[in-house]
Amino acid sequence: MKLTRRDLFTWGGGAAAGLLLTPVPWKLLDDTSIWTQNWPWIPQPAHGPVEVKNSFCSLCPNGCGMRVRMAVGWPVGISGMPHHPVNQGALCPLGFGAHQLNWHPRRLRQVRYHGRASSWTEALVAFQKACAAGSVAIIDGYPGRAASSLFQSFCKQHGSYGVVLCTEERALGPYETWSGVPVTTLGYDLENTGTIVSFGAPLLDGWSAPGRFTRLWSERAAGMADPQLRLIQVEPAQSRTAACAWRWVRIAPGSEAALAAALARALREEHLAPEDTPMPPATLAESAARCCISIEAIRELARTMVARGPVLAISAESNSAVAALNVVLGAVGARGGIVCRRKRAESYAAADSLTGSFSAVLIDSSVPADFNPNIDAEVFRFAGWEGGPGRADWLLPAPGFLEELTDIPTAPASSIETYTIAVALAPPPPEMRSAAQFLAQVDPSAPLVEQVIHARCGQLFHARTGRLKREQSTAVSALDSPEMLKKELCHGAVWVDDPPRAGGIRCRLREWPQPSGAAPCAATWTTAWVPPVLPPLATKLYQESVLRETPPRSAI
Amino acid sequence: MFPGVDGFRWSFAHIIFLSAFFTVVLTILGTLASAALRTASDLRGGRAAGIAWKEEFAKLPETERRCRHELAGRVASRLCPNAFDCRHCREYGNYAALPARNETNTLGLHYPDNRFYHRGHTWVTPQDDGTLMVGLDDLAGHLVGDPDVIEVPPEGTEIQSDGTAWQMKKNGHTIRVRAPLDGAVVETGGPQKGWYLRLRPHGAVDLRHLLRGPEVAPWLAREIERLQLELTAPKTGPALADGGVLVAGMMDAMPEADWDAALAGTFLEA
Amino acid sequence: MASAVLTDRRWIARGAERTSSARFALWLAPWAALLVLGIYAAGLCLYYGLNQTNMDNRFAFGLWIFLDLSVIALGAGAFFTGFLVYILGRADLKPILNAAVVLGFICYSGAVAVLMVDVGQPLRGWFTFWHPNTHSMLTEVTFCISCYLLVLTLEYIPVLLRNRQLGKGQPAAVFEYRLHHLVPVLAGLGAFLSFFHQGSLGGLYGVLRGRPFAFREGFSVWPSTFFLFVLSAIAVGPSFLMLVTAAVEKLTGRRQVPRELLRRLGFISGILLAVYVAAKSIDTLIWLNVTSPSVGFAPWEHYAYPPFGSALLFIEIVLFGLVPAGLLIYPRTARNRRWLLTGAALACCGILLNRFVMTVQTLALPTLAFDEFLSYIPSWQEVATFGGLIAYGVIVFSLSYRYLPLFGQEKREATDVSGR
Amino acid sequence: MKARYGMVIDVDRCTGCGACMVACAAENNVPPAAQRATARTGITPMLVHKVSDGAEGEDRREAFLPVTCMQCEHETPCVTVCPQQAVQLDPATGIVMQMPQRCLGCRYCMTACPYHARYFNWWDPVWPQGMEKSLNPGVAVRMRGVVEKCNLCHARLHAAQEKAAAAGKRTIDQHDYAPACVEACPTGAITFGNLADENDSVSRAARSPEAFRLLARLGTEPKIYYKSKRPWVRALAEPHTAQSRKEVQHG
Repeated sequence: MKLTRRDLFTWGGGAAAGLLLTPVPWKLLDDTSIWTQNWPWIPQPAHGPVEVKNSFCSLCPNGCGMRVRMAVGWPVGISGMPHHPVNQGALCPLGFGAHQLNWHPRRLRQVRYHGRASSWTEALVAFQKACAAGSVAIIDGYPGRAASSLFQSFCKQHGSYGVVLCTEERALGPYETWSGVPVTTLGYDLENTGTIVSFGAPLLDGWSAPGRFTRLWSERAAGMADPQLRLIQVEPAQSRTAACAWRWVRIAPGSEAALAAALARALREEHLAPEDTPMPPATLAESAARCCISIEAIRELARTMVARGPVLAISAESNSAVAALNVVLGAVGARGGIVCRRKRAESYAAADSLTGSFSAVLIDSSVPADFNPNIDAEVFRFAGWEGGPGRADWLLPAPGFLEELTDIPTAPASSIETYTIAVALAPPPPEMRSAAQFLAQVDPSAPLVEQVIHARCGQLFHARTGRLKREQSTAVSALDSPEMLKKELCHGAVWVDDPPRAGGIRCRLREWPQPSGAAPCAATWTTAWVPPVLPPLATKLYQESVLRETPPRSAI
Repeated sequence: MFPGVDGFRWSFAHIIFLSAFFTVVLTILGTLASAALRTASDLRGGRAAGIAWKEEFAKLPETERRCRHELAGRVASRLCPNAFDCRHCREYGNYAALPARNETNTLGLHYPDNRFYHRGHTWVTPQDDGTLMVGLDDLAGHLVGDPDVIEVPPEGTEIQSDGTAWQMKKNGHTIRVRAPLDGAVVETGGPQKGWYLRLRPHGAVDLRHLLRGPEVAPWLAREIERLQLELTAPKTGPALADGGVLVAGMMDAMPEADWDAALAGTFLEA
Repeated sequence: MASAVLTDRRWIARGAERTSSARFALWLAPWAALLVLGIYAAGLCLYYGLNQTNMDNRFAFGLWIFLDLSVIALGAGAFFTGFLVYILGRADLKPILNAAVVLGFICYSGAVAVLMVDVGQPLRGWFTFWHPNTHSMLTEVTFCISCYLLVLTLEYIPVLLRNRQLGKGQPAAVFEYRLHHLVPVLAGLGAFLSFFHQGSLGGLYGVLRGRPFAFREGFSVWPSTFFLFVLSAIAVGPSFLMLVTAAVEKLTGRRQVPRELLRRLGFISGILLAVYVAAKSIDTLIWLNVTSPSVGFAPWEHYAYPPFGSALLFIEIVLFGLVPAGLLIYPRTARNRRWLLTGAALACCGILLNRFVMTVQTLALPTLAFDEFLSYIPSWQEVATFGGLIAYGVIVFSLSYRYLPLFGQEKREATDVSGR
Repeated sequence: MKARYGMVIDVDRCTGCGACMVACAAENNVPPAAQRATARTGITPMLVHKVSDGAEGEDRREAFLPVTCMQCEHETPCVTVCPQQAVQLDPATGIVMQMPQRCLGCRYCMTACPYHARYFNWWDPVWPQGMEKSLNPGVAVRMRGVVEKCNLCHARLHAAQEKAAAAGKRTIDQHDYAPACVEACPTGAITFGNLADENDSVSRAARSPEAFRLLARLGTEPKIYYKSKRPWVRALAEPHTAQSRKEVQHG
């Protein structure tokens, strides 16, 4: 039979009608919704058991305790470690996204020499040549670690060791000069202070271990008309800290020293400070003019300060005037003031004070990315991420976040001595080596980080002081072996020394110091941040909202 | 539909809403379907030709829808309301009684009085044996000349009044000749025979709707006037201005003229 | 114009006078170009996502929604004329019915097309039919518009089949005949649907409890804007129809419909506009003095942010409301073609402004105390899509005019011309 | 028994550090910002606003106000407008649930929300090579073209419920369930709990005279409360305070 057009129409129509009676169209409809859900390029989160592990943030020297949610072997989430003695469960905003840093597009994945790809062997040869040629300098941004001690012992033979201290420790500089006690053992006894006069220190915005003061503030000061802890913020602009402070004193930019002097003088004039303390030369009128506030305001401020002791003045950067004010206030060595954490002191040379000629400079990955050695030599810089402003001939890929075993010494400016261990939670990509591992290749006789840590645990155990802090704390003396101690530390316990007795530091200061120290620079919210990149999700804070200003170094 | 959709909860609102919606949808589809079905039944029931013609008639310009009595001068102006089918015209009788202006000038065209003429330029002559001869009238013949192709229906075909009687092709134009009346084809002729179809009518033959006698000449005059307008392309110049004899095979004579319109007008295409 | 070359002559109704194919092509060319650009822009939005637009989380609705609301309001002429002709039996409006249908079809199909670009997941458009939320005005809109578009398509088919070639052949002719006889049913249905979604488009904003600028109290489930939108739409629909007709007459240089028809449209438009203005004023007063203050928004707050001053309200109600109503009703102005068209134009501007204020100002105004007043400039992709829609409309209408009997009057006039 | 989860945010304790915002994004697998993303096209289900009393100079007072989905209880604006039930108020928990896999992306809900707490995925979610390993297993990634918002870390509620079920309990242990922002806040400014429970600390705090809700007069019964001792902060609850207008004029 021949097929007419009419037949075709009939057939087609019938087919269409019939199709509607089958489940086919509904299935198709349902599928479209599924298709539109998972395009091939939309990633699906891996499914697997989630376990929580304790570790410590190694991105800045504060070593905040964090709980890391792990799924199928990878960190998938971070939260604070509530029982941590210093940060008490609080983290800075950057910490919460840190686990994504290891996949940052700017992750340094191979050895680079002057920008072009190179290899470890070449770097090793070059470094050994340099060692042979002369002495080398090793610069550490996080002293006190096991790795640091390896650096030091290496430098004993091959050169010299310098450190880059964080601002909180630099601010303690004057006390070291006047008392001889090294800054790395000094701390602020914030927990016992009644009034804090902050000269521009971002106490509530990433200062020291972020949680330490914010927790204190939120418990003793936040929103209270007459708080137990009075925070007086002296700052030209209304920073976050100023906005949250009990009082905000606005002064002319850069007149912190002048105000400190004025306060000291006011205290002396009003007989609120002992006679043997130094008297600032400048009259109140002069200082008042310098700070652009009235004399009455200064006097009133001085009286308010001391109204609720103990009083402590904190400066953002090293500022001898503010330090001297603390001396006048008798805050040095006193309870709620500046305390010395331990007797056995160790003093480091500042990196930029290193003198002599060097054939090579090795910069550890803990050194801030914007640090530039003022030494004319070949620079071997370890870094987890590219793009730091710092100078480097050799860029050496170091393990990233939570990718290496390291021990966590006491946080800067902490009032109590702590020690713990951060184990590697994620496997570092191949090609990654820490500075310590690199040096071990140069000098095979040197011990490994693991061994040093083990040794330190042994010392801690045999000293039998302090407690192990976990959900509940146990005295070290109650433990039965160094291994047990180490195991505890590896699982998130923190060793805490017995609280220091007041004293231990005395500052003899005859007359008021000449203004010294770095000019106060406004601290950006990423000051404490070491790597040259930010966690991708940090964009929520500046790009995707107007909460914070765009930081100088940010990748995505 | 909804069962199986997670989290979906029926509510009274749904019932109302959805029933309203589906009523609407069904009405729409129903309308469409009924239109389609009726069309189909019309096509099957042979009503198609009639309907199609009525539709087409409505699209014709008014000048081509004039009543035959207006042509004959029995009435000043009248539009045909019945698609030229006077068999159902109520007024036919009243007008037909009136005297017609007796004009006989067929402009030299051959229009014998014994023939009945359809407005689509076909003629019909009843034969003694009861069959009907159907041919193309002289004007149309002059226009078309001898066609390139002629498609006459095979014998036995039922053709319907105002439907297609036969088709011709000329210079790329397809010409559909409308059937003057119903009937079955018993014999087919062609131009040389002078006639095209011999039809056997069903039942009594009513030729009332066809033009005859005095009506023919005025109708012709109108047709020629129309052709004059439609064919007067600038190049050709007034073709029939002299009102004299038409040249045979005008489609060949002046190919550049607007034959599309002319033919459509002549054979009652919209 | 017998001399004009018409290569598409066989498609044009015999006797109808049309410009030469070349000139027609010339007229279409720029519009076609604009349409292509629009399609390209829409393609970008579909392929790369809506980041191609300048909309954002605060301005979640932008140019497109404004466009859709306006276009659909202007397209109301279609259903309203149908309603008048078939339901109220105003046969005198018949000559303009086809034009109205085509216009409506253009407006609705265009609006729906743009909506499909506007949503983030067009492939999920059917979800609304799958698990509808009957409390949402948008559901109502979706259902009604999709149905009404279907209706318009069906109403458009007979018009299409009146084309000289498309209508050829018995099946087509018969189908046209049959469908044509059922059109009243469709018209009735269309009227019902349109009354609803025109309203629910208004309700769309009236129910926004969170946006005191737009929120209105209402009757049962529908806020007052529901009824205001219906009124304004049917008031302005005829005016727009009038403008378009006038534009066609201007372009073709020939009268398409009798004068009195335009005037009659104008009168209908004017009366309804007057009613609308009255209702709108009352509603505004209630809103300013009761609804808005009751949720803590002082009346003048809404107009504290230039350029959205209270002048806008004045313009909308008086300049684009009362004035055109007067022009369209008052016999002496209505008899003057220029005034009549001015009135119609003003009325259309009025509805545009109203829809603009509803869509844009609502989103621009702050709600939280610490919000900012935001502004938004559409990206070229948005504007191009907009342009594409307009081009689409012009092209479809031009084609329809050239090949279809849009204006019933025309044929007689055409034959008159040829009979001269 | 029906729970009504809600928060009380102590504005006086918020230092505006933004930890909650980052923690929220990490928990909910929010992708890193696209190159062209801005404060107006970004995705910040938890967003900290900087607010001020409008004064200038030394006596200007500033505060930080975290804003997230208010989980409106009554006539929830977004729920009523969504054409296809992609947003629903969970009767058992009072959480306003957004179902991205059902969302058409019409953004009507965004225009309906007076708190601007809803965010549209303007871009495809893209993570740098390998970073998808760091995605939170509990939470499905939203694709381009859909709306999302805070759902009080529903994945965590799920986990808590599973844990309870495993232990054969009908109700969850409140300590097992807290959204990421609550957990992250370094000052404990955000407290989370069950408002339906009379002696839950949150419902007690919500009843305190210092507590307030944003735009409460709209009548949508938000379940996110704020509290502050400072009157000028409490004044922010009302729309368009004098301050805000001043800001408008100045900025």
